Formats: sequence, C-alpha cells, structure tokens
Amino acid sequence: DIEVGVINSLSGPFAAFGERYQAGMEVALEEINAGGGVRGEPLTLSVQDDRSEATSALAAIESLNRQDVPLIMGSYASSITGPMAQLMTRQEIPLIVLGSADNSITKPGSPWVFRAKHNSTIVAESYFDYFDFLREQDDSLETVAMLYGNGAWPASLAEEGERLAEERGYEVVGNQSYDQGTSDFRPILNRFRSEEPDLLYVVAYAEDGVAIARQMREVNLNAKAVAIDTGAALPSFVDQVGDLAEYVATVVSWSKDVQYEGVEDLYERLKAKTGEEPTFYEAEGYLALRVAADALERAESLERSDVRDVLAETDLDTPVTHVAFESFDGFQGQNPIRSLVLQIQDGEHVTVFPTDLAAEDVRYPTPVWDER
Amino acid sequence: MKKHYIIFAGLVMVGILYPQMFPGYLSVAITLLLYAGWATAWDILGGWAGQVSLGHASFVGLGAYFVAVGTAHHEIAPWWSILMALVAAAMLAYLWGRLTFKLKGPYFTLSTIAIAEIFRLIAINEGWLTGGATGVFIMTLPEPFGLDLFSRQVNYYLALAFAAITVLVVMLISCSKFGYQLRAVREDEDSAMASGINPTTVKLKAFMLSGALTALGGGIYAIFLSFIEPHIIFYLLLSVQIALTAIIGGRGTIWGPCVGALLIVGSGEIFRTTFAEANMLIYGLLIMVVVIFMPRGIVGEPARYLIRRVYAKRAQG
Amino acid sequence: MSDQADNVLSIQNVDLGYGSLKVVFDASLTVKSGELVGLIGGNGSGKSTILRAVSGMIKPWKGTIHFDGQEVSGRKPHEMARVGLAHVPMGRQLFGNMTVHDNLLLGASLPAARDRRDENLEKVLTLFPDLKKYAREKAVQLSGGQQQMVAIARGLMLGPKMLLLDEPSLGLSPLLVKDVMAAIRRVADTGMPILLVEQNVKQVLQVSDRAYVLENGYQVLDGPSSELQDNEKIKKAYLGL
Amino acid sequence: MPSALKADGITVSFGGVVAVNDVSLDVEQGKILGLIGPNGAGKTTLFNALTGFVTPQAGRIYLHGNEITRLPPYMRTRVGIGRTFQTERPFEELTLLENVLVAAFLKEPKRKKAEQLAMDVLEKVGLADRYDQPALDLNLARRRRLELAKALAVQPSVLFLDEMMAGLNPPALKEMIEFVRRLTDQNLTIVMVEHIMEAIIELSDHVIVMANGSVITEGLPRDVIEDPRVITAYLGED
Amino acid sequence: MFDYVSFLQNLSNGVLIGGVYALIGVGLTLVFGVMKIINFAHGDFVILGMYCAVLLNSLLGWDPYLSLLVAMPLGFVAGALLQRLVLSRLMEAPPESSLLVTLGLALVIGNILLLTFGAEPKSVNVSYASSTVSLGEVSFSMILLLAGLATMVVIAGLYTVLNHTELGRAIRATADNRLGAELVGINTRWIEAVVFGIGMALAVTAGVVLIPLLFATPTFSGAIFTLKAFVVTVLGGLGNIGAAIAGGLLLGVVEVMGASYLTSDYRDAYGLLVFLLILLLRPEGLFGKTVKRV
Ligand SMILES: Nc1ncnc2c1ncn2[C@@H]1O[C@H](COP(=O)(O)OP(=O)(O)OP(=O)(O)O)[C@@H](O)[C@H]1O
Ligand SMILES: Nc1ncnc2c1ncn2[C@@H]1O[C@H](COP(=O)(O)OP(=O)(O)OP(=O)(O)O)[C@@H](O)[C@H]1O
Ligand SMILES: [Mg+2]
Ligand SMILES: [Mg+2]
Repeated sequence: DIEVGVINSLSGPFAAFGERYQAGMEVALEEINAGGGVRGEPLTLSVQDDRSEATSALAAIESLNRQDVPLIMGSYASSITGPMAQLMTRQEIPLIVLGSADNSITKPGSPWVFRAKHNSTIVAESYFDYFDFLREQDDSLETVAMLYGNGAWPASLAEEGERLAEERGYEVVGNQSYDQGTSDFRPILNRFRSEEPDLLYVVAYAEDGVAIARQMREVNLNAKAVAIDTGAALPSFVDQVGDLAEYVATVVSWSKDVQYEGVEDLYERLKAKTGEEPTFYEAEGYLALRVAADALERAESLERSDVRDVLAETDLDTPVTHVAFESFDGFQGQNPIRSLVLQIQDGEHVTVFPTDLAAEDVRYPTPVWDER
Repeated sequence: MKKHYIIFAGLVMVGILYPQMFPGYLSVAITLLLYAGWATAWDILGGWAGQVSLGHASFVGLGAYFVAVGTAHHEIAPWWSILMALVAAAMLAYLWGRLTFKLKGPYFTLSTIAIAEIFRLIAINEGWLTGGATGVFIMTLPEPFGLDLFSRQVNYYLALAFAAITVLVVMLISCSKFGYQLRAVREDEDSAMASGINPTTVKLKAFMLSGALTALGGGIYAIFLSFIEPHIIFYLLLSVQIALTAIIGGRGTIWGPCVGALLIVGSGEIFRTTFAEANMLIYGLLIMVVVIFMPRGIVGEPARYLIRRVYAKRAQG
Repeated sequence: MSDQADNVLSIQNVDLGYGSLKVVFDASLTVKSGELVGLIGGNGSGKSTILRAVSGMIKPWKGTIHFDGQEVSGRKPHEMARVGLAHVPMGRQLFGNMTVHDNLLLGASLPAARDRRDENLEKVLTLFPDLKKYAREKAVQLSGGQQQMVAIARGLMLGPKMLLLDEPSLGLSPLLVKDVMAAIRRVADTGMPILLVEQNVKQVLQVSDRAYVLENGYQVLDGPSSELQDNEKIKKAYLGL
Repeated sequence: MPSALKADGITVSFGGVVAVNDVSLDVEQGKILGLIGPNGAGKTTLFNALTGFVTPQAGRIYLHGNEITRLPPYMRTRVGIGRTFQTERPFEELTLLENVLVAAFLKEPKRKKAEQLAMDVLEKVGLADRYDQPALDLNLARRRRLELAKALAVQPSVLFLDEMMAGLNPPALKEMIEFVRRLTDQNLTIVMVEHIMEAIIELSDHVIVMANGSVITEGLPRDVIEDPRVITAYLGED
Repeated sequence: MFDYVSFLQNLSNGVLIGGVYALIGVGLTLVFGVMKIINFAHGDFVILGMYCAVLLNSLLGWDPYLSLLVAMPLGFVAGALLQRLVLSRLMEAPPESSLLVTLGLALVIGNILLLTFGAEPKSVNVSYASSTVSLGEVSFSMILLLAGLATMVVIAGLYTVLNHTELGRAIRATADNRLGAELVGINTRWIEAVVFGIGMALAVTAGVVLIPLLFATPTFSGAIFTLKAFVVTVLGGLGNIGAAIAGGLLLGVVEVMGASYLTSDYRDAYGLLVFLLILLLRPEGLFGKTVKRV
C-alpha cells in the first residue's frame, strides 16, 4: 500500500468543515483505487485529527513523519495550516493545502507547499470582476458597503476587497467588521441603509450569513447587487433564508453546473457519499487527493524530494478545476484557479460568471424588498 | 523540601536526554512542557494565592505577540522582545490586579474572563499594533551562535528551560516567607491582615510573577508555532486549559501542575490518535471523572489524605 | 421492654469518628420523655460528635441509634427533623442573609410545623422577647449572642419531639445565660425531652435531671445530676473546686 | 506608667445603627483592660475599630502615643497590635506550625529563625506536640490556643482577645486564665472581651462596661460588678 | 441632526436583544445563587434546547414554541438527574471543582451532539423569521418580540415561585446555609436537584426560543452563550433573579448602542466594559448586597 498523510479537523470548532473535506477525499480515494491505485498499489489515507488546534497538528506531522508518508494534506484553518506549512518546509515534507485559503500560506510560500484551491486575492478579484461585469450593464454602480467577520478569512477578504475597490474606482461607503458569534447585525445594517450602497460585499460564515440576509429584510436594506461570501454558498443558506436568498451572489471554487468535464458524475458521487447536497468543500477535498495521487503516480520514487519536484510540475484536469502550481504576484505553489460566481436563482445555486463557464445569465438588478 | 530538589534535578536530566531518546516526539513534548510551565505559573496566583484566573491567555498572547510582531514588523531579536514582554506582562498584571483584586472568588474569576476577552478584541481589531485578524507569520529569526531557533530541538530546550524555571521559582517560593504569605491570603484575608500581611500587595506580587512567567512561555510558543492568530492565542479556551491543567494536577502543590500537564496533554494526544472523532468526548469525561474522584487534584488529593491519615494514626496511638 | 419504650432517644454502643480518626468509643446514652439530660466533658471529648450522629450529620461506625421508637442510624439531618428532632448546633447555622423573621419561619418549614407556625412563633417570642427588636434584620448583622438566641428559637419553631442543644450559652452574657438556662428548664417542664451539651457544668447539673460524663471519647460516669454534683471527681475536674 | 493604647470618642455606625457611640479608653502598658456588656453592645465592633477592621466614623486612636487611626489593619499589626477573632479563623489547610509561621515571619523574615519563633510560641500555648497537624481538625480549645499563638507570634505590644475563654471547660479555662496572666508579666498590654466573669475578675486591672454602643460605667472589676446598672443590664440578679 | 427615529429603533432593538440575554442568564443566576456553582455548561444546555427544537421540527414539523412542551420538562429532568448523579458528589469539594466538572460536561455535551447531529449548523426556518411589527416608524423583529415575551413569562413565574411559595423560601434557605436548611428539615439534596433542573429547563427554553433566530452548532457557540450568561448574571448580582432582567437589558442596550454609534467591531467589548465597571463599583452586582462581618 501507498499511504498518504491527512491532517484534518475532525473534532472541535472546525469539525463542520473537516467532515466535508473528509467526504471529498474518500470519494477521490474510491475513484483512484477503482482505477488501479497509484503505481499499481492501492492508495490509503493515514488520517490524523488536529482537534482544530495547531499544537495537535504539529504533533500529527511528527507522527506521520514517523510513518514515512510521502506527503501530507491539511488542514482547514489558517491558524493550523500556517504553522504546519512552516514546520513541513523545515522538515522538507510536501504539503498539499486542504482548506485554508489565507494568502499567507502561499505568499511568499515555500517550495514544499502547494495549494490547488483559491486564496483571498483570487476570490476578491472574482467578486470585483463580477461587479465590473455588472457595471458594464449599469454604469450607475458606484458605491460599495463591506461587512465581514473578524476571523482570519473574512478579514483578509475584506482587506483585498478594500484594495480592489480603490483600484477599480468604487467608493467604499461602509466598512464594518463584527466579532464572530454576534447574531444581531441590525445596528450595522441600519447604518448601511442610510448610506444607500449600490453593492453589498459581505464575508460571513454560515450562521452569520443567514442572520445577515434575514435582518437585511427586517431593516429594509436594499442594494442593486448583494454578494455574501462563504455563508451563501451552502445549500442550507437557501433552506434557511428562503425567498430572501434570491439574487444573492457568492464565489466558490466549484459548482455542480460548471462547464467542466465529469462534473455531473462527481456531483452524483459526492452526493451519494454524504447523502446531502455537496458543496465546494467536498470538491476541494476531492481535488487535493486527486492532485496528490497524480503526483505520486508521476514521481520517480516516493522520496519526498521527488514527490515535491513532480508536484511543482502538475498539469492536471479534474472535474473541479484545472491544476498547475505557479509563481505569480508574490505567490508560490499556488494554482491560479478560476473561481466561479454563483447566484441564487429560484432556490438554486447557479453559475453565472465567468461567462464562459456560466450556466445561466445573471439576474440584475436586485429588486427592492418592498417590490418582491 | 530536599526531596523536591532531587526530583527536580532528576526530571531536568531526563528532560535534557529526551530528544536523544525520542527525536520523533518533540512537538508533543514541547506542548507538554509549555503547559507544565504555564500551569505552574498560573498556580502561583491561582493555587498558592487562591485567585482563580481564567484570563491567562492574555499573558500568553502578550508574550507571543511581542515576539512575533517584534520580529515580523520591527526586526527586534526575540530575546529582547521576550524581555520587553516580561516587563509589559508584569505591568499589565499590576494594573489588572489593582483594578480587580477587591473582587472575591467567582467575581474575580469572571472579571478575568471579561478583561481577557477585551484583550482578544483589541488584538483582532487593532491591526496597526498586532497585525489584526489575519495573524502574524514569523518568517525569519536571528541565529545566535549559529542556532536555528526554528528547529524542534531548540524549541524543545527553550520549552524545557521555561518549565524548569517556573517550577524552580515555585519551589523557591513555596518555603519562603512570600510563599507562606500567599497561602495565608488564600485561606483567609482578614486573618492574614491580623498577621501583618497586606493581602493586596501579596496578590499583586503573585500576579506579576505569574503573568510575567506566562508571557515568557507565550514568547516561546510563538516561536514554536511561527504563526499566531489572535483568535487562537487570546482565546478563553486557552485560559481555561491552563487553569484546568493546574487544577486537575493539584492547586498549590509543586508538582501538581506538571502532573496535570502530563495527563491533559498526554491523554489529549493519545485520545486524538485512538478515538478519532470521539476524542474530545472521552477527554471531557476524563476531566469529569478526575475532578469528581479527586477534587483537589491528582497530587493534591492523596497528599491531603496522607497527612490527615498519618495524623489520625498518631492521635489514636 | 417498657423501659425501652419510653426512651425518646436511645444510643447503644456507638463508635463515631471523622475520616479515619475515631473520636467516640462505645458510647451508650438514653433520654426518656420529659427528661432534661446533660452531656458534659472536656473540650474535644466528643460531645458535639454524639449530637451530630443523632441528627444525622455523621454516620455511626458501629452501634445503633433509636429515636421515638424507630431505628434512625444513618438518616440524613432533614429526615431527622421530619421525625421531630431539632438540633441547635454549635456555630448556629443561621440563614445569614435572611431576616430573623424568615429564619424563624423557616424553622417551621415542615408541613406539620407549618400548621402551628403562628402559635409557636408567639411562644418563642415570649421566651426570647429581644428577638422582636431584630425581626427585620439580617441574621449576620446580629452579635454573636443575639444569633445564639435566634438559633435556639428556630429549633423550637419546629415544634419538635426532642431538642438537642449544643452549648446554647456560648458567648451569651451572664444575664442571658441565666435566662437561657431558665428557658431551657421551662421548655423541659413542658414535657419536651432535651439533650443538653454545655461547658458550664455547674449550670447543667443544676437544671438537668440526669447527666453523662464523657472523657476523651469514653463515657466515664452517669447518674442523676444531684448525685453527680456531689461526686468528688466531678467537683475536681469540672467544677474547679 | 505610659499609655499603651488610647482611643478618643470612637463612633461606628452601620447604616442607621450606631454600634459604638463615642467610646474612649486608655490602657497603661502591661495592664489588662476588660470589656464587658450585653450581647450586641458593640464590643466586637469596638475591637474591630481599634484593630482597623472597621472604619470608625469619628474618633482617634493612638498606640504608644502615635496616632494609628488611619492605618489599615496589617499596618497596625506591624506597629504592634495583635488580635484574635471571636470566631477563630485558622488557615485551615495549613499545619499548626505553618499557621504560626505566617505570623512569625512578620518580625523574623529568615525562615530558620521564624520557625524557631513559631515553635516557641506553640510550645508556650501547649500545642508544640501537634505542630504538623492540619489546623482543620482541631477541637475548640486547641483552636483557641492556636488563635492565641498566631496573635502572639507577631510579637505585639498590645493584644486584643475577643472571647478567648468562651466554650472552654473549667480546667482549660483555668489554664487559659493563668496563661493570660503570665503574658502581662512580659509587659504585654491586653484588651479583652469576655462574658466569663471569673476571667474578668481575676485578670483585668480595669473594666469598661458597654451597653447599646456606649460606655455605661467603668472602674475596678470588684466595683463594676456591684454596680446596679451593670447587674440589671448584664449580670442579672443571683 | 440627531436622528430620533433610528435612536429609538436602536434602543428598542437593544432592549429586545437584552431580553434574550436575560433569558439566557437567568438560569445560571439561579444555579449560582443556590449552589455556588459556576456552571460552564450552561451555554451547552442552551444549545441542547436548540437541537431539541430542530429535531422536533424536522421529525414532526413542530413550531419551535410548541417544542417547549417537550423541551422544558425534559430539561428539568435532565438537570435534576445531572445534579443528583454528578454534581452532588462535589458538595464538599473546593468551588473550582464544579467549574471544571461543568467544563468537562460542556465538552461531553458538545461532542455527543457533534457525533449525533454532525457539525453542520442546524436551524429551524419559521415563516415569521424576518417579519416585523411596526409602531410608528420603529419596527420590531417578530422573533425578538416573541423571545422578549417568553422571557417575561418565564422570569415572572420564577420570581413568584422564589418569593411567594414555600418551595421558594426553602430554595433561598438552602442557598444561604445548606446545613442550616437540613437542620430545619429541608431536603437540600432534593432542593438542589430541583434548582438545577429549573436552571437547565430555563437554559433549554432559551435555546428553543432562540432557534428561529440563530443556528445550533454542537461545539462552538456554547461558550459564547455561557459568557453572555455570566455577564448578565454578574451585572444583576449573582443569585438575584429580578436583577438578571436588568442585567440582560443593560447588556443588550449597551452592546447595540455601542455597535450603532461607536464601532461595531468592539460590540462585545462595550458589554464587557460596563460589566467590569459595575463589578468594580458595585462588587455585588447592580442590586446585590450581602453583609460581611469580620
Ligand atoms: N469535622 C471534623 N473533622 C475531623 N475531626 C473532628 C471534626 N470535628 C471534630 N473533630 C475531632 O473530634 C474530637 C471530638 O470533637 P467534638 O467536637 O465532638 O468535641 P466536644 O466534646 O464537642 O468539644 P467542645 O467542647 O470543644 O465542643 C476532637 O478531637 C476534634 O478534633
Ligand atoms: N457588619 C455589620 N453590619 C450591620 N450591623 C452590624 C455589623 N456588625 C455589627 N453590627 C451591629 O452592631 C451591634 C454590635 O455588634 P457587636 O458584634 O459589636 O456586639 P458585641 O458586643 O460584640 O456582642 P457579643 O457579645 O454578642 O459578641 C449589633 O447590634 C450588630 O447588629
Ligand atoms: Mg462541641
Ligand atoms: Mg462580640
């Protein structure tokens, strides 16, 4: 058997995400082994729980190191993946990032760290590309209000957003962060309402996203286009928010209706695995293991340096995205992935941008609440 | 007391040889040593002086941030930044204590949670000072005498030194005048005053010492992780873990916090690898069981039982 | 046995202790209905320990305790109160942050006592008229002696079948000691059996019908109080004569 | 003889209740002042005012001629006041020796010497053989003696004893009276509250009688107990 | 120009949010007052209530308020059992023990939920989730109004029980002096079980009332609720029921006003600062007073 290491958050606060990555990796594993494994041997995962904390993840690295795994995949939070990346660079173990999207993991990065999924710059740019695209249709789009949690991901996405807004000539009329765990956004939304922003750029996890969407209605806050990152990407968002979810846009690394080959098949398998509507989290888990297996197959030996060398030369098409690790804009080992903008239309997440990958047209503008 | 010094010397010897024997298990050992040191430092205030703090993550954070921001943003060598952190922690503890020491028991404890939470928010929101919510990476460190401060070995010996220093400090305190003043204040402040002790001063000294030592560990922690994020490092759960470690081991005993660290970190690591998703559940149960059957801690409970029993024997005989 | 039958309290051959420390050895003691029995002995001889065992705060290691015809060893304090035993402990155990009035009412918490609450309250206030003055004050605010009175009064509010008093005169002014002793005698005269622990041996022997003497956990003497008063040993050891 | 402790017009009130009302006293060095009065008269409160545990609304306190009115309790201990508490307050988790050691450290910062001092004091009060027993398990008479030992170990010049004798059985009482008497031989000044008349009469050089917060009379013990006001308010007719 | 409408809007939001906080805090206040237990699992009890509503909604389609009929009694029994079987063993132990045991309990509850329900946040989508009731230009969130109403009912009930019934007197007596209560014939172990049961029932109630508003997550938000409960409790004075309302309202108003007129990223800090301030000026809480004697 060929064993690869996985460090994932299976317990603790990030377990919700860990579970999904795990499911995605399992689907990839089944696919790979059904196709004869790698190098003619079955592939197995040596999974270690990091309890959602960095120190356990570091202990897990040592433990996997003792098992001599050729590479390790992990983990979700940047507070865990950051220290992992540092240690693994020193110990010269290849790391394929599982969930963490923080820029700092691959910028400046290291020769040992690879990320096939997006980062905050790519995601923020997708949002602003989308806004620009809307502005082509309606040149009155000018002002943007930003609202984000104070976690690492929302904060970095907000930072990028602020930079891009300036670069591309939007006026930021509101810029507010909130402490995660807050459930009452009325004070902020009320404030935004008096600013009458054209665009609303929100970065919030699931619960917060739902609360924000509901309370926008409650305080009667309107915008021509609304983007809610992360929170709005989950199927549960539509369940919880119902009709209020219509027109909301969100950026993901993968969606079931994107125009890549094999997407439908992957969708079915992911869905069968979890029994629920799959999300980009599962897809990213799947992606990471596919990248790993591809490298192991191509490597001269299972020596870590060999594995690293071929990882750097990855050129792989998957139903999730195309993968090639490049150095650009200060990033290193980063896949310049094309993120997708989804919009919620009639209770479904629909890919609407970039246009060449889109399944439907964008619905614009968002009608005001009272007219829905 | 002598036997404590012998145990101490023995443990330090084992500690020095450990990396040679188990080079593949350093991260766990570092975590254990850090917790042993933190819990021991916490215990100066929480155990010996009887003021249960659930805000010690603030001091860990202070130490960690001085080192991380110092190297990452201002190019200050970690030994200088740790030194500054020690002073800052002592000053912080002084002000903190001045403000809250008139509160007793649970009120004091709750106030520490509140203050620590405020520090967490400051660390997150004041990006100009701390690097903000996205955290701080330590990319490069100076190499004193050619030592690579990032290497596990060096991290390990730093953590060992930290744990050894705190335990030594507590050993020295425990049989000194100050140690008895601490215990007196813990037992009964009025009665302590009648013995000429100023409870506030004594508690302040304990808090300053405890805070400074905790910050020392925090600085080493930052080097160990090389990436710190305010949510994690100023988190209530870290404070709770530190207090938990000391209390489970036995408050107000020299070895209790170390034994607590062995149990908490050790069992955490074992459960993590054996019980998969259920590991935190088992861990929670373990805590409950230990506390229910040994409310004064693993070291504290038998010690107390032995003393009383020996005495009962003698009284009867 | 008819003799056994009118024992309200009968303790037989009990060993008592704390942790692994035994402090009372093979003690036996009875209180008949209508009797005021004294229990005297040096400090630490185990008097309070015996009372604690009777009211269920500690369990006997050996031996039995019968109260009002039932075996009661090992019951909890509230169960003992329920069967009609009122224990006024040393240290009083008042409800410090509640008013004196509330303290007294709580003395009659049990359903049986609740029915006669007003009646008992009146009785108790005639016994300790000072309490009226403090009725609205919190119990902690009272001086030591005042608290002692509240404690005895609270015990009586239960309308008990028997009263255990642990050093009721502790900390009282001489005048009050006399009053309290007289009050205890008056209560006893109403037919209430009482087991009284006191340091004030002279007073105890004056008011009680019988008394037991405890030394270092061993029961060394017992008999009618009038006889004990003349006992040489007692005179030397306890009356300081 | 010089005055060891002097108080002028001490008044303490809690909310509306005046617990101590304009009380003055003056004790000469090496003498014993007895303080008696009905329960709730304000004796303990006066004690607390003199030792710094409550703040008087009015009045001044002098120790050996130096004003100490504003000093916190621990400072008063440092300048020579020792006290016991009406309900004893040992450090329960510490052994007897450690209990006394805490106090002994005040004057002897060196561990060895302080330990010696603590042992001596324990010896004096007759608890030396139990030095390593936890204070938690002591019986009343021994708790009292421990309380006394703690007060003595700070080597005070004025000692406040609040109902030290209450609850002691007659032989223990005798011992305690003897013991206190011997303390004055070493020139210690003592202020004591007591309801045990035997102790007051045998020990005190001067007696103050309080009732309802005020001094109703004072004088020699023999005279005071004959005073009809004292008899009606405090002693009761025989 | 000062905008009175939005001021009133913010104020009323603060009051309503405060009502929710009060509801979360009141159970903790009661338990602390009687047993001197700092219950770190309180927030996890709240979450248990949320899952209860989620479960009944997904299985039987019940409205959350309907599930109170099941959740409250269940919470009461669970709390009483927990006290009898676990916490009662700690009566003699140092006070920190209960803190640790409830902390362990919080871990256990959270992780049992994690194993049974998965980590995915769950909620109940009610039709009135974002409906509002308007009064002039000020509008009130329907779910918050309902939560406020529930708070008032619950606290009024609790207040009546504590101050006007024999059980209440017995509870207060037990809170004051456990041995003393035993001696007057109160079965304190029973009382403690009842009190813990009530405390847990209240926490569960809070959870049910909150579910239309919030998400249930197994291991994350418990600590947040616990923290809010602590703040409420201390603001009002530990053990003082009526004051828990005041504490909750104060916290809610301060947070919302701070977030509205200062910056929102320090929202939690405003509450904590007021909490500290009150703690320092009035160590026994806004309304607490206990007399201490030397
Ligand atoms: N809670 C306890 N734990 C351990 N030992 C105890 C405890 N209570 C009492 N003792 C010991 O038991 C012995 C008897 O104590 P007890 O209180 O019964 O004596 P007593 O006769 O009532 O004395 P006193 O007159 O001083 O009240 C003493 O030696 C005491 O030290
Ligand atoms: N902290 C306090 N708060 C309110 N009232 C108090 C306080 N302390 C004492 N008092 C009141 O002051 C009065 C005097 O009490 P104090 O304890 O001084 O009496 P005492 O003379 O020592 O009585 P005893 O001989 O019974 O000990 C009492 O009426 C008491 O209620
Ligand atoms: Mg006794
Ligand atoms: Mg007094």
